Amino acid sequence: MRPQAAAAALSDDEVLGLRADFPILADERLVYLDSGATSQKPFAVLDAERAYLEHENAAVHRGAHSLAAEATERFEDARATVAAFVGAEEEELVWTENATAALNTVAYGIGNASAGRGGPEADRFRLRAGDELVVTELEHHANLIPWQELAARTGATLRFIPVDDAGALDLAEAARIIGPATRLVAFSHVSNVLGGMSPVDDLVALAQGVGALTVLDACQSVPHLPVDVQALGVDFAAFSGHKMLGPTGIGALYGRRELLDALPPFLTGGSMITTVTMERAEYLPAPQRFEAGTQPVAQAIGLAAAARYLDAIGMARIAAHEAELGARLAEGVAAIDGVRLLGPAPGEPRVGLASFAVDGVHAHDVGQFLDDRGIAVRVGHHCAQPLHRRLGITASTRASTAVYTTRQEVDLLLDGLRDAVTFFGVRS
Amino acid sequence: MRPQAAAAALSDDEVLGLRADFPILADERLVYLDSGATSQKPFAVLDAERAYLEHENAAVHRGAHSLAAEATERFEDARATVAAFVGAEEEELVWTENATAALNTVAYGIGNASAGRGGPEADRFRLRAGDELVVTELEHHANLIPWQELAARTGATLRFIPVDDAGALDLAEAARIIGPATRLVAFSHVSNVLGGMSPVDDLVALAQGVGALTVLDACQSVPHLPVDVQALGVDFAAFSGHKMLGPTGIGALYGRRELLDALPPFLTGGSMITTVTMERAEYLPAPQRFEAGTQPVAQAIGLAAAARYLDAIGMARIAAHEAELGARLAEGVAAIDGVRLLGPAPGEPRVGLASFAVDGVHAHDVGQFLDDRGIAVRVGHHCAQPLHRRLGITASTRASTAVYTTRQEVDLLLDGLRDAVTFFGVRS
Amino acid sequence: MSAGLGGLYQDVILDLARHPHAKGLEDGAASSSHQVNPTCGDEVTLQLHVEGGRIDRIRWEGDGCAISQSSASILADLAPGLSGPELQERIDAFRVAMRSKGRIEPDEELLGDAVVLGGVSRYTARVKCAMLAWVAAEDALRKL
Amino acid sequence: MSAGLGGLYQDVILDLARHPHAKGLEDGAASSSHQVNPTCGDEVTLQLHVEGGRIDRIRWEGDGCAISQSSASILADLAPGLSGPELQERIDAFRVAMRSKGRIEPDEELLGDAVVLGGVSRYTARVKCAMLAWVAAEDALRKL
Ligand SMILES: Cc1ncc(COP(=O)(O)O)c(C=O)c1O
Ligand SMILES: Cc1ncc(COP(=O)(O)O)c(C=O)c1O
Repeated sequence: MRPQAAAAALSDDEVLGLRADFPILADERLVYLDSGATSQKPFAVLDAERAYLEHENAAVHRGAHSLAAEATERFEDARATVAAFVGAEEEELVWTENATAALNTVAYGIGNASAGRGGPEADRFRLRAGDELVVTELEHHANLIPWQELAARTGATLRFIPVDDAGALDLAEAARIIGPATRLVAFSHVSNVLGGMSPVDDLVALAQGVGALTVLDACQSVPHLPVDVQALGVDFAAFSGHKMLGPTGIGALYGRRELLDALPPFLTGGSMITTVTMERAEYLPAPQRFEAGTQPVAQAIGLAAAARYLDAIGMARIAAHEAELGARLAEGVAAIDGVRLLGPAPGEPRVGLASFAVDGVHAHDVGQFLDDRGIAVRVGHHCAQPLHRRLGITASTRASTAVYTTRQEVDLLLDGLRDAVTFFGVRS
Repeated sequence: MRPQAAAAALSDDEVLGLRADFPILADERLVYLDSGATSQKPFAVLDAERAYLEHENAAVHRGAHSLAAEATERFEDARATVAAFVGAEEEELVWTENATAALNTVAYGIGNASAGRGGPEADRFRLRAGDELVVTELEHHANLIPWQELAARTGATLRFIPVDDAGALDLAEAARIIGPATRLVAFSHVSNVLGGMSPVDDLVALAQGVGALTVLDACQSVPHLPVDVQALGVDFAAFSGHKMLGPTGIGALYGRRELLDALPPFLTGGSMITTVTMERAEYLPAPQRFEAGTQPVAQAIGLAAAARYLDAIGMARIAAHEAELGARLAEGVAAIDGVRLLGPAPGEPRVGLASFAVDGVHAHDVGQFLDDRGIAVRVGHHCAQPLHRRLGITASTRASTAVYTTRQEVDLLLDGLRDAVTFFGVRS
Repeated sequence: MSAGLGGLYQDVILDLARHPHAKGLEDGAASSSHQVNPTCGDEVTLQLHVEGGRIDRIRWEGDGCAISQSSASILADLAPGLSGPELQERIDAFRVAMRSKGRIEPDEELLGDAVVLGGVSRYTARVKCAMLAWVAAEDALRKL
Repeated sequence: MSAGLGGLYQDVILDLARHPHAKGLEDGAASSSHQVNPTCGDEVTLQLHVEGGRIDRIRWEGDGCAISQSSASILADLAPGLSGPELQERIDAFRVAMRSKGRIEPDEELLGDAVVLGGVSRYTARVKCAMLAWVAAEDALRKL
């Protein structure tokens, strides 16, 4: 996130007003603090999908009939809306099943180039023995394993930028690791465990300095911060619909246009080709070249509704609201005896997400105790085993917010956490 | 489809009753004959998805809180339901984005094995130079291009079983082509252009005779016929949700258990691993090993509702209904002067699908004329360019049915087609 | 036949589809382009023949619907005598009209007979058909 | 604390989580198994020590929640003196109870202290925790 004019956080009344848009939140016993895993959906999203299915459902990019033409238009409008939401051009946004599939699309595209596919344009992507891929030690498995597998298939080497005890990336190490052999640097915008922001500008500068591609895992930033992928200067970025008030079953890959048009296709099949013989196929330019088969059409329309819903509130204000909640969470957690806050210290920038470890009490037990009070948090390694190992733990408990989260919910979590410490700790 | 006790087709009243379940069909101006591309959805499906999102939405397989536990249970119930619908075990059914992704999963799994991934269990999948993959000339691009690309990456050779002028597979040629070098035979259960059934038993016998894997594209059979993948004896099968009254954004891969557990993973990321270090990952058994990242949960629940809806009517009765409509279509089309029916001749078995070419009139124009009357058909190559080329045309017009299609709709199509011939033909 | 369909398939279009102009490739083209409509597989190969710095004639080959066939013929009728930039201007104007969803009629001054294709712009799925030859001409111009 | 939570975290469980039995591996095991709970990354390594054809003792190492830790301790208390088939019978019975969603209480005759884990079966997400050591024991038995 770039510095920007400070936006006003949401008032309590505003948040209560918004909550009425989310049917699941009408259950007052539910204190949902697991939005980092998946968010709840407003009526605007549910209704957009349903209206499409009740009135316009048809195959897109495939039919001459008017229903199909309308469906295609709605589908492409959705693309334009979501692309604009992250500062991309329409042609730069590829629909995928989820963010994981988006990251795999880049990894397999490069793998296919390395296996000789894609003609001369794909040369820039070809990996050779001795080439290096760089990730960070705090990555979600989705931005780690695809690169491990790519390295294993191509003979490239995977290296990683370590984190310090607070989980911050070691930029001095990054500068040593990113060098002439580096072909790609993949990193998260916001850590899904720590809630801190990566130094995107520094990493992009280091990568560009050696001509390496950059891949941003924007899963935890796009739902919570204003994100402009072009301004960030990354080459690729991935995010998921279900974490940003949209449907499951859809995610997106952003790619700079010239790169997307040069990257070999990944999934192949219908609707991504020009001419097919029994021997070979020729492929459409991006984004279609990456969209094989019937796309998640209703989901794209739902996701566009989510983007419009967030836009109407304003991402800067949402970010301010969640920063406030994040600060409250971090301070509250850090103040409890016997509880270790992971990531940025209280007072340092973080999104509305905090993970913590309770001395001598397993995260599963903490989570269960909170669940008994209707407080939904996530426990485990949050798909970041190496980071947990680095921090000396196997699992943590994570509370994460969204636009609809209230201060009161954060306070309930903190109360619950204090009581959990007592409950599991008294007999020791 | 195996021979089975004849089931009664649906009466007109029954079909009219069913139509009330489909909100989009309330628009009486819509004669929807494009179900082969994508089907319409009943309230049962829309409501199941919505109820989940309004009351139970949470991350599955990831949370300890009760909402997540409920969501996980609903998600796995959906798997059991859909697996049973096609005669598979739960562990044999992998969710994918669509059928195209399901077919790519097998192709890339084999590709990864060939690139040395997957350990000794994956040996059986490794392709070497000289190995052959076999498809048919009538395949949808989704069951052709992934194998072209796999062959190109591994050095294997792609061969195909030709069709005759009526589009029937040449089994004598098949027996010549499928030989000791054959490692895999991929073919459609029902052609999406011709509407005829493939000789599954013969092809499976030929493949098994040489120890080759079989991959069935069941996209056009699962929605319309009783399908039992275990009884068919194929190794893998793919189908899509959106063609069987279910949501977009979901499809499924069936694989025999021992094969699925041995095939290397394809998409990698969260929720499909046991232990991950910065250097390497270990993978869960199937189906999870193929389900990286957040799954299309609401869509799985919607698809299960679709399977239950179809089951309640009975697939045998649906098949009988659609066979009747298919026969009516084929006879009607073949009887019009200047129109060429593709595929099986009238009287021969076909599902409720017929494609045709009008002499001297392009399919786009035929489709447009019909659309003007509210009749939605599909025009083009239907993602089967090689088959169209083989039949000497670039495009055709296709009418296709579903459980909710009426005889009267077929008659409206036939009337429209006769008038289109006159409209475009009079001035010649 | 409804008004809508008549608006799309004007007689000129049906006639041209049946009796195309300038169809068949010839030797000596200054530039050419092959374009495919991925939805239906329709293809067109279009040649620019140049004399004294201007388009002498367009020749084309292809197979397609009444809209794409008549559109190629109309373009071939329009092009002779134009300079490259003049032809590009017409292509741009035609594209604007086609993408306007019925809001902008093709300018008869500039586009001549192409006005009969005005109705196409209300049928978004058919815009690619009408544009196919024009996109080929644009691509061939670029290669000149 | 609600009744639900108390049903899950009986005092025995909390005590055993804090003061586990049979923890720490020893040389001379006849068989062992390492198991991971993929949701949380919890791991257990469990050894079977055998004497005269019967289980002499179980030893285990691992890190996990109160449910998985106490479950390992309870299993270790239960096993000594059992034959392989007898231990397998107990594992099967425990699995049936755990998967019963609260419908089947563990049989005290057969499973001893494991009855205190009966409440877990109503928490589907926690069944894996309770089963972890038992799955390891089953795997180790298979390898004997
Ligand atoms: C025979 C056949 N195979 C594969 C597909 C691809 O299915 P999907 O687009 O849902 O991936 C289709 C439908 O388009 C089909 O009809
Ligand atoms: C940082 C990060 N990256 C990647 C992912 C994967 O997203 P998805 O599961 O939607 O593919 C997640 C969410 O689980 C995440 O938080």
